[in-house]
Amino acid sequence: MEALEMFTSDRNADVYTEELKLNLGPQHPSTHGVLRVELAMDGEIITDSWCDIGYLHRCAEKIGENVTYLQFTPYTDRMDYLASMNNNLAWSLTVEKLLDVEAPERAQWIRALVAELNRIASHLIAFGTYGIDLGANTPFFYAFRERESIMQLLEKISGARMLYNFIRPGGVANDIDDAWMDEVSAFCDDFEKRWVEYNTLLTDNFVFIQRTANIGILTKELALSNGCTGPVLRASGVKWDLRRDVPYLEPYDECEFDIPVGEGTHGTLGDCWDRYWVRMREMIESVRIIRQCIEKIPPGAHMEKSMVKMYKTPLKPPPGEAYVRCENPRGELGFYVVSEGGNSPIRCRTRAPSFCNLSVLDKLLPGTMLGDAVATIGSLDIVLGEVDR
Amino acid sequence: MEALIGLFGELFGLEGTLALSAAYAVCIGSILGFVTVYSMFAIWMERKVAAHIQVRMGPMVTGGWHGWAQSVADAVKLLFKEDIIPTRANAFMFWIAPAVVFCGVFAGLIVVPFAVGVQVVDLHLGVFFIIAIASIEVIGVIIAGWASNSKYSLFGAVREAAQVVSYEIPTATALLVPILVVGSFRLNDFNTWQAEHHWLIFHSPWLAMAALIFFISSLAGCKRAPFDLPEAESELVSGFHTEYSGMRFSFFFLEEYTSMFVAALLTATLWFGGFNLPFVDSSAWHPALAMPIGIVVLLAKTFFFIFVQMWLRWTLPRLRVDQVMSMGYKYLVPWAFVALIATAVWDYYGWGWLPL
Amino acid sequence: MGILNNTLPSNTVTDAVDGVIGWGRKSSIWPMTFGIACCAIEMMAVYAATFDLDRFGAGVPRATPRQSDLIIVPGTVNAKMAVRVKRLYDQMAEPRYVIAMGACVCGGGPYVKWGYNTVKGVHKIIPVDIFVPGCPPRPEALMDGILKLRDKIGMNDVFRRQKETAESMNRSYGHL
Amino acid sequence: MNEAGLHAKLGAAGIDGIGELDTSAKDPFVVVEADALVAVMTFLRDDPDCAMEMLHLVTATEREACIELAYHLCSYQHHHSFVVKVICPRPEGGNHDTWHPEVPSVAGVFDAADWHEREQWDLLGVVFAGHPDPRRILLPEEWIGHPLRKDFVYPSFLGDVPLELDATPMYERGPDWTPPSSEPRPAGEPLIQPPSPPSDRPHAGGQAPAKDEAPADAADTGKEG
Amino acid sequence: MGAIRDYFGNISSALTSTAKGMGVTLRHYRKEPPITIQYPFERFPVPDRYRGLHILEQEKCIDCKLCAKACPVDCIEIEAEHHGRILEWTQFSIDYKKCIFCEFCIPPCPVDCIHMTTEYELATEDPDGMVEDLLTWTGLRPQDQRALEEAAARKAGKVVPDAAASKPSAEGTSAEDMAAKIAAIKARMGKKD
Repeated sequence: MEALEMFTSDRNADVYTEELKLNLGPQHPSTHGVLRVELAMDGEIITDSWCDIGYLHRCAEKIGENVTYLQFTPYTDRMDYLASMNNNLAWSLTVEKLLDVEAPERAQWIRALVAELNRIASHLIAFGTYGIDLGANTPFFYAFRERESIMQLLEKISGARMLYNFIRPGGVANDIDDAWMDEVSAFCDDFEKRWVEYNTLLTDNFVFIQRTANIGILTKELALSNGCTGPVLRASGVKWDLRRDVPYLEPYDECEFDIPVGEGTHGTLGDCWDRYWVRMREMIESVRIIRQCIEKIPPGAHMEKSMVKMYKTPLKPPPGEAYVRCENPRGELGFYVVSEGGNSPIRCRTRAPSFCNLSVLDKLLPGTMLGDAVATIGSLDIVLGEVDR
Repeated sequence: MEALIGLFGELFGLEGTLALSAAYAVCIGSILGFVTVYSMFAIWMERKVAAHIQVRMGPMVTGGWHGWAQSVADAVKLLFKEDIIPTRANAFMFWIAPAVVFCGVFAGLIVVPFAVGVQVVDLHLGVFFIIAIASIEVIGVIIAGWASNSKYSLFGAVREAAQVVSYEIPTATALLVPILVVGSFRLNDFNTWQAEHHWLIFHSPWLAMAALIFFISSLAGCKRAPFDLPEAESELVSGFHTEYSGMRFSFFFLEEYTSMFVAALLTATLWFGGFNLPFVDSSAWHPALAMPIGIVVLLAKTFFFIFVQMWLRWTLPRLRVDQVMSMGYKYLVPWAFVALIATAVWDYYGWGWLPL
Repeated sequence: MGILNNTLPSNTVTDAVDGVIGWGRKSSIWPMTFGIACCAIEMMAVYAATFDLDRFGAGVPRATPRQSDLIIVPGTVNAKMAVRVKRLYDQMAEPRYVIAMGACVCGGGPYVKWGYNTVKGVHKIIPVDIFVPGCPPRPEALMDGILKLRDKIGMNDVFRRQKETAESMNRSYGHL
Repeated sequence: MNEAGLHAKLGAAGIDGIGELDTSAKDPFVVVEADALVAVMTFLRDDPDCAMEMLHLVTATEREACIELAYHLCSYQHHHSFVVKVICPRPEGGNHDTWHPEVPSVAGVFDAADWHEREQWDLLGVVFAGHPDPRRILLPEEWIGHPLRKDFVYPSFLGDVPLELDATPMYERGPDWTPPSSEPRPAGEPLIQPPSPPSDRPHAGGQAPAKDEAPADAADTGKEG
Repeated sequence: MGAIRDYFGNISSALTSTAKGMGVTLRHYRKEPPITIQYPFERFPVPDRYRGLHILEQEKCIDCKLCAKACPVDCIEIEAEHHGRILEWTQFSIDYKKCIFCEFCIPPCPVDCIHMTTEYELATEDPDGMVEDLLTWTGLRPQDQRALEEAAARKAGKVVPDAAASKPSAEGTSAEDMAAKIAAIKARMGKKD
């Protein structure tokens, strides 16, 4: 036995192996921005990983403490720049909560309508870039074609292509008209056809399923404990959506829509395919909400009367604090604002959904292969502007 | 070749070794020129095909008509771009790798019959020669990946080694199937056989299967999607040529497109009638007529398969490295052997499949 | 070397060669796949079907700096990222061009006053050829910048960097 | 269950150092002692009636007299949420260089707290005792100071990366350039003058002059700073 | 048996799904025309509400600096000297290195003199060239200059030689352009509201 042990230990000593440290990012085609992940590799298999963020830290919270409540609205655009309507919405709701103001009814419906449109646009980017991550370039171009239509629609009402600054405390910047809503419903009809095409091209593709099913499995417990929200959490089987459970806008209370939950169709519950598929189905649910919004939108003012003066004199909420959560395309965006009665808050904290969703990455990667790492990062659908703020 | 030697003898009075080397020089020069022009065209074509699949335009401005001069501009730019050799790289190996890669693929074109009599060397072991010489490319890629002193390059090189070596087996086995039917390794014999009988793809279902297997595994050999793991852009930045710039990098480009050409050309020659037209007997034609028609027909078939390769690339996601391996060993290799044995049985009994 | 130091005399031959090289370079600008922030999405929109940068031969995004000619810096560069941006630029092969896209990289943008961490303009880090302000600029505006860069390349001599720039870069980077 | 019910439940748990529920706030909160924090969090997570599965947010807020930590929790089973606060009073003359308040880390209770606590340390200099990985998260390791403190001094360089608006570009520096960060920072004298505090900003109370007002009066409403 | 069924199922689903996907791409290749807008030669219609570069109606502006105060990034620089009701302009510039096109400078204006156009092309080679001067004329307009001089002269009790209309305004053409532009914008704004 002793000889055998000596033999084996000697053999091991002969083979000189070294752990390979691979640096993924910040400039890497598939880190969705400037995420840096340091991977310890054993051949193709990842043994350990360390996330490094902060390459896009833009001092948003410091700025929030120094500009007025209204002036911070365009900065919220620049956090989750793929879903700036939703960010505007969360910030406006926070300021409204501090001020005890409520937006007029029509404004709420407009908000829901544009927020859902932006959700589709955001998920389209997730879909397109996920295709690129997995080596299929064409879905990206199809996704951007539809996204371009949404951007043109939103540009017509807000005046900007990407960072809209449209939803403001007290309502929305401009009213919408019927012609625009007709265009939106035409887009919805077109989009539903395209959606089926996406599924033929990518979702049902054998190679795609092989690459994503059973990869990066996020269990329910891990997701909850790490504070994952949004599609990442729903893909793990938790049926939780703020729009349904804590409706923060009137339309979400009145509209009918389903909440897609991961089912483990092609593998284990909570794998990359589930996360992807939850996002794909959410797009269709958003289309449903948009259709109902167009149908039911009431007439009225698009901006609270008492709030119009905010353009000339800064808002001064009474001392206090407010925490408001909104269902963003990436999860629950929260703004925690502490006011001491001045022109600007003394603390303007953001709960960024991507930040929490990303924190789970280090636990998902070990044991998978390099190609899976790319698939996992893509399936979390992070926006670094929001992670780093 | 012989014709060229004779021509030189007549025109310049060259004889013996001198005539032979002059003829070789002309042949190699013309093939080199052809490869360059072809690659430029193929790159332009790839960009146009990709663009139209993706509902956009592709190159439109350079050169005027639909950006026809785009690849020329690329070549000029790459030619005059700084050539970086990283400080920590092994300079000699780094320098030699693109040459090795390119030579391996380029040499394969020597034995290809483009039309009646248009062939540099009519080797008896033509198919075998192509398979053998194309494998040299792997060595070049490994050298490139190792010499770059970059982890991404190394990953790409090792992936390439594993992938190409594994896919040699199904490629060679699938190639054996038409060889079994025709009974020769010489590429010209396939042309004559298919002119006399029928296209080999219609010979039996097993030959069609072998054609599919050969086409899939040749994709892996060319590092085309969905097997483009060695240069998987979203995983390995640019794979084994991450550190290459300028002209050296363009050699890898040339290599990729040339090996695509060889693979498509082998498919066309071995299964789809070579330079023969379907339903037309061209054997009695005058060589002056048959030669240009043959070249055009063969190139048309080849470009069709190149188009299919591009079409696949812009449709499919990329496989993972272990899935590439399991696809090779679990699916392609067994079925290639099945096709080989079934063809032997099929031909022994002389069954027919289609009324041809 | 004459070419390197840009000291060749101007005559018909060199002018013709310059013309061809300039045409090649301006017609084949391969940008680097490099996204930082919001502007990266508009940059992707430029590559995408509606605007299609490939029409100018610039639609081959290369992931590695060695093979790319153009680095579009799309988004705020902060202190942590600046080192990486400079390194990426150093790794690129000459001739290399830089487009600063967006207000943040042109001069600090909205983060100029309170941004404790942001670099106020990427031209503090690497030499920039074309500035495209806007927050974010429309895809057309970026294409306008790329067209201006094309004109600039087409008009330049064999080596883009003039002698004094080359010398100052030699000084700071120690190689050229 | 509403906040009052949760507070009652928490009070019945027998943990020392739990304060009263502040119901005047928009989101009622309870202030607990720092020592009791981990026990409170564990109780809120594990008690089946509370079942706070998720820690939403860890926020440190710098006020005049204290640094206040707020923990936002929510339950997906019961659809309720709760806010727990810890208050660290400011010692005499405590500034961002000298004073780093310390609270126990709850990263062992909620995994989500890991990154949130790292961020609060990074930006506000709150020490979380027992944190598994107490590094900076957003800013580079060599960063000096905690920028979200009110008395933070804006740096002009990090390493040799210029952060000033009118800095010399890196590639135009002379050969004998040395990074100024090697010098010690003068105490109390910022390298960049920090921007004026919010109340002094011109927007504050800006009044539109009436249209028929003599423009001569408008001349002195010029922009300050 | 399950394993064998999986094996053949994999082969068939791989082939069929690939074929379907190739069908989608082929349909796009053959049927769908490119949607590309060939930018320098053809352009998107920019919506009326687009938030592009600014434009100033200088005659109306009263130098109240409300737009500068509303700006979140402090990119508007205004300097003018007041001579009674007449303004002598030295600066009204927008620094597009900072501007984020948020539109907050538009609503506070009491006289409605600053607007956003649909222009967006700003690319430049000059790092300092991104500051746009919105003034079409600097200093005083000639007639204002004359009025001021007259007033000063009257104060001093001198008789002013009537030299009015001796020089046509040098900025005449650009002022006309400006007026046309502003009329267009006003038409746009009218439609918007």
